Amino acid sequence: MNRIKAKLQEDKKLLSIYFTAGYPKLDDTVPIIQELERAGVDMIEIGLPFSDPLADGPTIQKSSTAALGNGMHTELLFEQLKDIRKTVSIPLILMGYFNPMLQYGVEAFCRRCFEIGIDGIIMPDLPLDVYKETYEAIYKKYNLINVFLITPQTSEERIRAIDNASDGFIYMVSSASTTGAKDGFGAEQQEYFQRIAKLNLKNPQIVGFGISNANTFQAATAKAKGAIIGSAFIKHLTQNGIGKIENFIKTIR
Amino acid sequence: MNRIKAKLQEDKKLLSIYFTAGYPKLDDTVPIIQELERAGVDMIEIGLPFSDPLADGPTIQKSSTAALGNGMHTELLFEQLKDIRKTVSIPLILMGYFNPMLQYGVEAFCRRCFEIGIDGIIMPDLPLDVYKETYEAIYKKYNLINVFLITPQTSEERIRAIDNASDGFIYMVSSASTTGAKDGFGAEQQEYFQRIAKLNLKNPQIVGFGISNANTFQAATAKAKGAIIGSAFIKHLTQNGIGKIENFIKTIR
Amino acid sequence: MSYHANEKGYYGEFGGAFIPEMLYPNCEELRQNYIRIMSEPSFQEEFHQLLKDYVGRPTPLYFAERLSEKYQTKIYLKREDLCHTGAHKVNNTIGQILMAKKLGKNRIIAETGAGQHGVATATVCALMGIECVVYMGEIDIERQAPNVARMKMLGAEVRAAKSGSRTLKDATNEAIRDWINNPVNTHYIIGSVVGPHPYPDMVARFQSVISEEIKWQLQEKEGKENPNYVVACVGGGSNAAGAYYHYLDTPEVGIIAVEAAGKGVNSGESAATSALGKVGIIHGSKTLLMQTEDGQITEPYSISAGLDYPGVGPMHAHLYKSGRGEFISITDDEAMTAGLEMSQLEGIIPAIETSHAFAIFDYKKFEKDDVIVINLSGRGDKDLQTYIDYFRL
Amino acid sequence: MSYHANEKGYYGEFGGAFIPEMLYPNCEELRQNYIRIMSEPSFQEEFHQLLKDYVGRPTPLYFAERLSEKYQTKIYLKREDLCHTGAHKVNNTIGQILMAKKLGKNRIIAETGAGQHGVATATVCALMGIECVVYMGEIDIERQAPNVARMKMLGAEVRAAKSGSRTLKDATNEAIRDWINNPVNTHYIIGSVVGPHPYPDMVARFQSVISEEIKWQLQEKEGKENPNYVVACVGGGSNAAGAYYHYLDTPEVGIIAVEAAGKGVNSGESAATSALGKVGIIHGSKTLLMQTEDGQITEPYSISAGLDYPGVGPMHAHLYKSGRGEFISITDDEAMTAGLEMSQLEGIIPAIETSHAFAIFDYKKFEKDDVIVINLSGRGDKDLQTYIDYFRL
Ligand SMILES: Cc1ncc(COP(=O)(O)O)c(C=O)c1O
Ligand SMILES: Cc1ncc(COP(=O)(O)O)c(C=O)c1O
Repeated sequence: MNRIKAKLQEDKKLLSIYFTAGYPKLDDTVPIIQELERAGVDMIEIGLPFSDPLADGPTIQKSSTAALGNGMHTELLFEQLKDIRKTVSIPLILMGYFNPMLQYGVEAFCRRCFEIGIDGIIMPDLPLDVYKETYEAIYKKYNLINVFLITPQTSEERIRAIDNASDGFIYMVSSASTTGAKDGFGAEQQEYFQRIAKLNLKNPQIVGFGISNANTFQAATAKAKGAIIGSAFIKHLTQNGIGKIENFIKTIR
Repeated sequence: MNRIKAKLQEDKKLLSIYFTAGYPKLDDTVPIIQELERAGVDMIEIGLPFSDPLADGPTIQKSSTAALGNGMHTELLFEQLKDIRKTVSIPLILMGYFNPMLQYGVEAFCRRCFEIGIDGIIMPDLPLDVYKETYEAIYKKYNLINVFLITPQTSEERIRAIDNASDGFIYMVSSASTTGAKDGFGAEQQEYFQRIAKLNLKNPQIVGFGISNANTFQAATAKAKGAIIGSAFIKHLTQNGIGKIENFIKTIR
Repeated sequence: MSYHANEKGYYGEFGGAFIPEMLYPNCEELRQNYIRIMSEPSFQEEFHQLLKDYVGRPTPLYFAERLSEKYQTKIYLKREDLCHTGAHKVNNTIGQILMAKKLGKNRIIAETGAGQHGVATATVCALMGIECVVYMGEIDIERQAPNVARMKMLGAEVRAAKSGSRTLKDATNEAIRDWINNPVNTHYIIGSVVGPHPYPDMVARFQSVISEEIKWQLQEKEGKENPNYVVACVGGGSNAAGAYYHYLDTPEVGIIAVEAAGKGVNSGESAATSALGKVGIIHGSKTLLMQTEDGQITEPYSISAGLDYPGVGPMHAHLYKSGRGEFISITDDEAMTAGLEMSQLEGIIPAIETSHAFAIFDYKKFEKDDVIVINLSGRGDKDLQTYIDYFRL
Repeated sequence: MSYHANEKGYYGEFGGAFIPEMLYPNCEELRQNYIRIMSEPSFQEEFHQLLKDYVGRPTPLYFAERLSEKYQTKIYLKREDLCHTGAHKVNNTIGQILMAKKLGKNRIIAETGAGQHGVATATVCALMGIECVVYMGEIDIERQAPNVARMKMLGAEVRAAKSGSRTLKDATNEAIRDWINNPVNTHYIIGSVVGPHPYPDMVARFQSVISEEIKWQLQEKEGKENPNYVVACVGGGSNAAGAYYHYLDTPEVGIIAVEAAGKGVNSGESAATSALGKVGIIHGSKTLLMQTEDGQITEPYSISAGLDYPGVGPMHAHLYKSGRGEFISITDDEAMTAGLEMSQLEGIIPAIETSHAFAIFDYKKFEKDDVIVINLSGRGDKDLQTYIDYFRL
């Protein structure tokens, strides 16, 4: 069974961490993953940096620019990760933008993921209909879960379509905003969390955007299965390097 | 008889000098006139400075600006000149632009000229038809000769009209140019001098513009009755002040 | 009684040709020919073809909804800012370059204040492949740098006038001197309804296309040819002359002329000719002008280079003296504020000259269904730096 | 076969909407409504009224006599430079602001490169009294200072994009981020035929007024609707899309697209997308774009801020791939020289973007009686400093 699906069956709120591959230093990718597993996180999103990350806020954008400046690129990331399964067993998800995947070749990209032991992919700018028409078969062939996003503005009809197309979890954007843009959740978000919970979707939801500490983690996971921390973790890395990852995780849970 | 008419009957080529009243120093007006008479010139044009002397070249323009800056104005000039006939007997002509005369009042202006003993007026921008219709009677009343200009572009028809309206001499502009703009006379001007001479006008002509030394004075007066020096004299004043006027005149004739 | 020029170029007591004899042949050649040439069908055809295809005429008559709402009256803007080169000036230069060609001239000179007329002249000279020299006051060269750049791009030579106040008046003196020195091959394209006859009348006729269009455009929009008021700023007065032209002898159309009060009419730094001027002669024309008691022409001041002129055209002197026109003076501050308001209410940044015309609403009240046409004589691109500095944007 | 967008926003293999889910509701709302709204009579009426009275349409189709003589062919210029604000961009912003109002939006964002689109957006926002934020690359803010000043005068807020190459691509990223953060009240007015469906098609439809006019204007002048060639510069491709629109499916009309080669196509400093680009995704659209092997988007270079974009609209990608369009790359130097030539031959200073289109005559020969329409997409006022520095005028 796909590691993500297995993890989702555990009876706990999941903590997922996003980081940008090749940041702060080019070779930090593998140590960060290892540290995160050791610190007890449940899932990791490895960001493949992109020159024009238009769904990301300034923190992640800067880390992407820095990672590219360090020399990160698709093939190199696959190289770095090729032995990752020798040391790490938690679910790994590749997150990025569609253009680098397209240039690599979607099938080749998926095959490499499979070979490495990647469990899922998040491509925010690969739309549902194109995925279904053209790429679903390939993802399935390589046992890769495709994770879709929903936002407070996503209609119920579309949420159901996304739920149908999903086979793992749904990435629930906490508020309509680029990552890291908001601080804390208001009444609007609470209403949104409840509204989604009531839909009884077949896929569990993991909340992302705006989770930065224990408070927001708890609020986000009151109804949802888990939450993803991105910008806050990147900021931690920027300030502390890879040495004190465990400290950061402990402040969350 | 008007002093200009008398002078024109003398059997010689006339040398007339233009200078700007109130330049180089405000009180230089009368001494310059006296010096010029002493040096043997035949006629003097006293320039009433104007803010916008559009028919003049840079030298005279600068002297006008300086004179105005020194404090020269119409009433003051009349004040300076009020006793001039006690010491000077050669013909005096007032030269200026029409607007200051208009503001003073044309009749009042002419009356003052008459009282002082001015013999003629040159207002380049008072056109023939306006003069005839409105101002001729006043000029006549105060025994003032009005001097008109002609240029190489003036048609024969118009030259004859100007000749008719004149009662003294015609100011013959050597070339179509603002004062001081050209240096020496070419074939074109010679042809023009001859053409005018052949017209047998009733008024003698005195050539102005571009006369700066003995050579040009002789060339200009080969056919004409006399010539006027303006810019060259102003330049002399600028360089030497009023001390060496006689030296300058000696270089001409 | 007519408010147009008579045959000798007089508007009432104003106008005429007070020029030195050196200019007589040139002016006379023009005077004898301008009406005949302008009425030749081939001239008319070429003129109107160029106005249409090159200048972009007819310019719109635009109903300014938000401005109208604010001032509770019906305000139309005549969009001369949309003319090629950005102001009404080109209507005249197109006309005059065709005139110059008919007269066989192969060199053009012009004066310019704001630079709009200089650009419009350089433009038509490029179009016709004719040599062009533009005189511009040294101060104006500094404050209207973009237009200096444009003239150079268009291949014209820009010569600095360094005498007097080093603004428009002095540039005009220099241009006249050039013409005196080059009487045969050169045509002087004067940029406003100033100068000796026949310039004021000729320029007014070329600009009259503005009111010609307003008439049929207003007919289309309001079902009548006549507005209650036509409003224009007056530097020399050419955009105003064009906007008033076909309404001059229609007394039911009110004529409002807006002058530059600079730092205040009585501040000593102003260009409000009607308020401060007396009858006199400037640049060959008898008109109202700002001068000392002694008849020396005063150095004017306005934040807007195009209104910074100590005289007005003789048509406007006559409109003022006869009472046919209502004259309003607007200060720098009032004009700048009106320009910003206009930008933010209608999305049109006016030339600072034009901004003066938008500042009349504190001085003149209109009825709710009065129809006001304001001549939007030019766009403000050339004035951006001045606006920016003024408002510290 | 048609060269227009199909229902899903594809031109051949290009187009679509590759957007993050956060943008889906906005784009979907637009997609579902744009054609319906645009065809409402009230929309059509207001749109065309504003194009006429506010923008100054129809813009002339001007026969460039001296240019035609020089290149021994018949050259017409479509005068988008005479549009209010100085370029074709306003055709689109007028359309989109009306669209935004119909969709009930009360805040507008836009990206801008040369600043023309920013100015055009700030303008229509002022006209409608709607809040406006314009994103502009930090570098472009420097090199297009006059347009920054104009936006401020018009009351818009200009926000500097400080990431990446700090030019148009990055300003677009910032605008998209803003839209993601403000999904309900904000409409994003994209300035070219780029971005996710329905933008390329919607913008092309708004700009199609250009070729609509060319057709009847050419009929008037040449007795036929179809020129032999339509020529336009391509940044994102909106002025080109407008100029080609009604000729896309008329194979006898040749389509020539001119791109910026910067310092040379192979110099590494270029924006010649067709020559250097590969299929990829940029700003939500599948198209040709300049990118590394790895799929990172390359930082483009052109002396002209409006062509300094690493992609082209999907329509143009399809025109290139299908061979329907002929693509020519022009260097900085060639464009600047052509701009100066144009200024001095015709008295029209073109935007540097447009100057690229005037530089094709070394690369493409025409017959003596070919009729060529070049889209004069904008005026060069914004580029004066660049021209002056380049030519040391
Ligand atoms: C836009 C604009 N309006 C008005 C004027 C003033 O000139 P006039 O009074 O001749 O229209 C100028 C002069 O340059 C100008 O550029
Ligand atoms: C005058 C002008 N032409 C062309 C362009 C390029 O844009 P597009 O290719 O969308 O017409 C711009 C962009 O700012 C522009 O200002």
